[in-house]
Amino acid sequence: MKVSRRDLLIGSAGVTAGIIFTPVPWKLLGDVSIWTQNFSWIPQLPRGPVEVKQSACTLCANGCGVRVRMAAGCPVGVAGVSGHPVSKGTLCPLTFAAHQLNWHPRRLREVRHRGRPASWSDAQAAFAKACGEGQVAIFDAQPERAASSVFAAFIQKHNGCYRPVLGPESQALAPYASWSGVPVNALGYDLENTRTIVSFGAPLLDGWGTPGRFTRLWSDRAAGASDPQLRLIQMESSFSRTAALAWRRVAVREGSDAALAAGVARVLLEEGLVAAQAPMPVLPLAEAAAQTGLSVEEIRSLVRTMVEKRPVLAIAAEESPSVAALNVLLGAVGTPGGIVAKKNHVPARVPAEAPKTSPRAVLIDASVPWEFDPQTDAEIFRFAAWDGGGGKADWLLPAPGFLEYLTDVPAPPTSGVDTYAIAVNLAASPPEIKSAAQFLQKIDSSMPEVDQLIRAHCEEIFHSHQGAVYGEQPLPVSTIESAQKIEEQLRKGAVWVGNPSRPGNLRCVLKDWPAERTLPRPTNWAAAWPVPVLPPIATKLYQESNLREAPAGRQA
Amino acid sequence: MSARYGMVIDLDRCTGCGACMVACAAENNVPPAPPSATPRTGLTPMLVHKVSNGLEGSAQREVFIPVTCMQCERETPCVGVCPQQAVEVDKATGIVMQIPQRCLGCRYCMTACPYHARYFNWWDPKWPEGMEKTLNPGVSTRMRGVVEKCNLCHARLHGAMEKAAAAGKKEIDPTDYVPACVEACPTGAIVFGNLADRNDPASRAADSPDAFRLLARLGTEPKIHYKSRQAWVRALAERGTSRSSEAKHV
Amino acid sequence: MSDLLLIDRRWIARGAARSSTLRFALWLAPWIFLLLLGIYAAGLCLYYGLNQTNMDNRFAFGMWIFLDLAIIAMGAGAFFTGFLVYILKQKDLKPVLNSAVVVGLTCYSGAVAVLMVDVGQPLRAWFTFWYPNTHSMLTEVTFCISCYLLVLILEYIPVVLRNRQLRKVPSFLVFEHQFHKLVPVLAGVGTFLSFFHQGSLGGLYGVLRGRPFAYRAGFAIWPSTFFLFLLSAIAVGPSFLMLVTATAEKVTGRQLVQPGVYRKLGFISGVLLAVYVAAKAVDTLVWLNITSPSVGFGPRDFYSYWPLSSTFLFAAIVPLGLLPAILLIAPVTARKRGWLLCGATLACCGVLLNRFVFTIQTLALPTLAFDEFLSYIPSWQEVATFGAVIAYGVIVYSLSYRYLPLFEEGKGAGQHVSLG
Amino acid sequence: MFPWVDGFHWTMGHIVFLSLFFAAVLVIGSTLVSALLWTASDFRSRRAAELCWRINFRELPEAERHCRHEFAGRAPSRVCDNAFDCRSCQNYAKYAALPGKDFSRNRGVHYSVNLLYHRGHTWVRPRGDGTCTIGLDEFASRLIGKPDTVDLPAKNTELVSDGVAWRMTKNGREIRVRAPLDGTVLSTGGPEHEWFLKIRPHEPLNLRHLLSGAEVSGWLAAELDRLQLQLSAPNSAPCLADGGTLMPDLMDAVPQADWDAVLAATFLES
Repeated sequence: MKVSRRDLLIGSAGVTAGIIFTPVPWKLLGDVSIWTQNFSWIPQLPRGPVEVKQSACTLCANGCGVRVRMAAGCPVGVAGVSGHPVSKGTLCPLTFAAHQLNWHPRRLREVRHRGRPASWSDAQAAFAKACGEGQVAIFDAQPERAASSVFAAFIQKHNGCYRPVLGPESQALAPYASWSGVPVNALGYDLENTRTIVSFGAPLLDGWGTPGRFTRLWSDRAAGASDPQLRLIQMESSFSRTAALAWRRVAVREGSDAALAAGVARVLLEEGLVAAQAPMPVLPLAEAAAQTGLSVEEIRSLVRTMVEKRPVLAIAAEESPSVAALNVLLGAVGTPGGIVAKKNHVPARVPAEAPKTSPRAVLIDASVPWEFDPQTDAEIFRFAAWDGGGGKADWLLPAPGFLEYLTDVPAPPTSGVDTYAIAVNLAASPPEIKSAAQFLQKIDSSMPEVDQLIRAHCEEIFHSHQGAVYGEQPLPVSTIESAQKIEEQLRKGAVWVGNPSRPGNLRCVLKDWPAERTLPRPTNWAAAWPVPVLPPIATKLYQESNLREAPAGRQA
Repeated sequence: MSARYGMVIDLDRCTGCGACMVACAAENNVPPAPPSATPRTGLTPMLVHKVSNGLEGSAQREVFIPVTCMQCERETPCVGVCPQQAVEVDKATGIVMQIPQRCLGCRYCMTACPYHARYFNWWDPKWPEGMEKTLNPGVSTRMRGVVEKCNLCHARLHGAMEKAAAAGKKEIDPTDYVPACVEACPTGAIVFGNLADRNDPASRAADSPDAFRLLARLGTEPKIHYKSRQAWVRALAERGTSRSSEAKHV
Repeated sequence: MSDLLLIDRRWIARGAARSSTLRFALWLAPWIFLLLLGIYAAGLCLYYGLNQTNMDNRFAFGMWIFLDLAIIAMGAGAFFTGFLVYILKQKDLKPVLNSAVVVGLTCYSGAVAVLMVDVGQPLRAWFTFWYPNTHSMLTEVTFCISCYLLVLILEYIPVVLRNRQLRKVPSFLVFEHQFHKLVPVLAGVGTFLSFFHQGSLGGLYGVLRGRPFAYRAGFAIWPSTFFLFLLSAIAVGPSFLMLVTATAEKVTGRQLVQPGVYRKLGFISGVLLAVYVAAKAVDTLVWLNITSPSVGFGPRDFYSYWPLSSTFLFAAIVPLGLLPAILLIAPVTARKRGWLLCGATLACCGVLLNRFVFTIQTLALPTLAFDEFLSYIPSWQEVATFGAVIAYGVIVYSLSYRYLPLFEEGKGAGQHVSLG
Repeated sequence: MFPWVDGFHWTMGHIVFLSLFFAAVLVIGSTLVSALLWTASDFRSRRAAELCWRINFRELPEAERHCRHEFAGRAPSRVCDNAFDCRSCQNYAKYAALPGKDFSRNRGVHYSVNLLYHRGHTWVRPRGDGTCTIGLDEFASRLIGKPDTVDLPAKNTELVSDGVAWRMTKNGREIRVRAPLDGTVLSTGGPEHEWFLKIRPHEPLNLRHLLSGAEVSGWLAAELDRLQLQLSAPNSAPCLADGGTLMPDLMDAVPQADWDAVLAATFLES
């Protein structure tokens, strides 16, 4: 038969009609649409073997245990280590996205000299020259680390001084250090055994100390109870999260902590509510009341509630001798549930004396918060993983980021017991990245290596026969056969925890009631976050919700 | 198996730190906000509301209420309205599932949800250069113009089921399936579990006298329960009851 | 230039008096500008996404949906007039039939165009047909509206083919003639489809169990809003038709239909409006006293927020419901064109307000105890996009009026006897 | 939507809903299709041209649809209802029997008694040999004068009565001249000849529908009145105000007149 054009037309029309009723064109259309949905940017998910590693967070000094999910050798998720002896399985909100930080747009990836790109050799040359010419000061916010020992070794060899930068929690412990002679790093709070906590504006439930240690304690012993086992009395002018959730909240005037402490002390002494001896504050009660904005009667009743359940522990937000004195008066120093010395023997490894002359050069470790200002006109060598902006360092040196370098994690400032952990470099750091310790080794090759120091510390632990290593299950050190075993365990994310401190190994003698100098209080919720940038998805907390106000000086 | 996954959130324990929100976003590859985003256009499958009791001075109290998809069991408001079956209740788990690849972006389901727990992708999903390496390989990113919501970290459920299958077991090990927000909560305020199982801690907590559900009177049987020992917080369950104590959103 | 005028002239029906080409161009110019602006705005929304609008997670529906519902209700005049003429054989309404078809077509096509911008994934619009969830009112709406749009286009074809030049093509003329015999069938289908989607647009809100302000009890699978929206749509359709025709008469300065047609449309509109108002009042009482209290919501949850207070409810029922009904029915007022049109305007405003309340107020009201009452201002992109729809409507109607036989004018009688 | 699509359930909802939807689509589709089929069959059975003429006739202004008998004075004012096709008109005989009057007032438009005139201003001259010649009458030719172009049908084209016989243009205006009767084109003339087309009419030859004798003068008079009315529209010069003769080539003489209307009325375009 011959096929006419008409037949062809009809045929093709039929075929088209038929095709419409098969999924083919629709599937095509669907794929096209799915492609066009994000034509501008198609996120590529990482491919590769997924494994879970344990380590410790090194972003701040609180040494929380982190469980890191790795895909293709890159961290893709961070979570707490349940049952971790230090952090009790919890993390601060921002750490859950900390793995994003290494890719933050503000990440430093090259050496900069006064804003212009430079090389490591230039920086080393400049620093070596400075060492030759005068004294160098090294600032370190996480003392007691192996790196700190490297710094110490360096300044002992070349003339210089080591300046620990204390966070607010450590500053609050400074008075006890000066009265007892026990260094700040050896002090801590025995929160677990206290019954009443009187907080002078300390953000106990919002980023104070190791997050989770107190919040866990509070949620188990206090949350929502009308008469909790653990009483939290918050003295604060602003209505902070802690104030909102505390058992009792006392609204006092801004910066009147010292007066309140003095007033409380007076009442305690006058009404003979305390056994311990301490000098009477000079400040009269009425005056204290006037300064705090409370009535005398309110202070009296407050004091009575304070001492209802003992032990009582007063916690200051930052350095406050009068609050410290109040603790002495309350007998909360060197006793269970009070201020304790977590280390029985304290190696005075790092002399922290003031510099004799103004330094020629200043080296600031990456652990030091970006806001820190050394107040010097010396040549500044600043190590940092992220550029917080507005820094006036001469040399900006790219440091390793989150989980990118090997370091050890000593006991957190507020911890009541001595602990030791190791954070290994899980993620590969970009090229052109050096830590301050590596930098100093490049300048003086006789400096000890970090891993040697870590091994040495493990040896110490092994020979001390004290405490236990908390891995899958706790192992007493005495049962572990070798220091290597300990190091292996720690490198896998286990934590060594020393013995609980012996009561009485901390004694404070107080001749007269201390004078107070009030410092500006950190108001910003992200102040506890030492990294100058936030993970991008932190916007959920303040920009995409009304949960928190935007953090000043930090950007996502 | 026919589980009914749900949560009991102890509001007394919640410190409003926001760890759940960040952990949720990280787990589910929720993109960060562009500069012009606001709390009203944000993507927060888990959202913590800050609510004050409206009183002054030392009587002032605040409570933090984490709100996520309530996984409504009966007459799920968002399921019936979707014109193209992009929302469905998983028979086996009771989880309300959203299929972003099928979603038209008509946002009818968002108007249907009384909890405002559904979120629209107003922007293209964008991460800073190179950061896609940190995305969770188990969860595909959503595209612009579709609705998304909490699916109780369904990827984790899949993981647990694969693990169980590999071990030749029918039931998953409850410890293998814990949503990111539950895992992240520093105070353990969120108890997650199978509400159909009477012995499950979650379903026991849901039976406590302090437990309540938001807008339960709508009759949608939400599977996210709350509990508090404070009467004024329990009063926040319904509009009618909350009026007495002038609680307000701050 | 003169040739241009000549060509334009040649397309205008013989003997039809139309304004000069220049005046017509001047009349179109601003509308075309508005149209182009809107197309640009819509382009922004399609390219950059809906972040160009001021909608947000609470106001997931905004001005677009509100006005879409409104103009679809207004467009009900098309199906309803067709229904009256072909099914109920109200021949005296024939003169406005073509005009009604054009109005309906522009309203529906415009609404659909805006919807395509409104959805986040326009390319997936067909998913609704491919994976239909038959329990969703929106599915019903989508199916019926798309079908009915097809019907309107088909109904518009004969009108177009009667253009003076097109009709010279014999096949067009014959097709138009043959096709016209079947238009009553289309009118029937259109009535069926419109009945469902106009109702389902109300059902859209009535089924929102999670929004006690909108949720309504009902019959079978349909909440009461299904019937109320349908009623209000067919009530306001003729009114809107009256307004459009009157506006056309004002703009062209010619009488296009006999006053009797106005009277009739007005009467139909008024009666239906009266029925609607009565039903609405009953529904409101039932809802306020039974439906919403049963889920723990009371009037003060709905009407204690300025400006969407109870005055809105009152306005929707009395001055914008009862009053126009009276104006349109009462012989005293219905005899006066002015009052008639005033009534029609009020009726349209009433439906506008009703759609506003159901779309915007429903979303603005808090549901959770710790919610706030939110407000929302549309962005210029939203306004411009919708402005384009209005401009599009005006342009299409003007062109149709100029070149197509929308009304019986300057022609011999009996012309419509078989060609309607 | 379809059972093979993921997500389809055999539920009552699906079945009822979709069957209703498909029913509607089917109805809509079939109306369109059947209209197309009917149209096609009209063309196949050659009824299209006549149909066009009848539709067109219905839309003519009433003034242009007056019955021939009116012009002949046999009937009072009467409007034709049979598309000017007296061959199939029942009333024709009745009126034709009546006595008529002659209104002929020579207004300078000549017509010949041995020509048969079509209402579209063409004339037919039957010749002995069974063929006919077709030409444009004087009224039309004076109106148009010399056309710019003339587009005549090819040889052997089938003309359909009242269909388009040939096309002309003048001053950019298209003129479609209607065929006075059915037939086959034998040869073509043009403006320069005295006839345009020579055709062989279809058998049996029936010319009853064409005007002759007194009717013509009445009809032409009416046409002239109509023309005068149209030309004295505000925008045209009073060229016939004197009621005088129709000047040749009026289109060039009075370009500003509404020629669309004039030509349409003259050649029975609605």
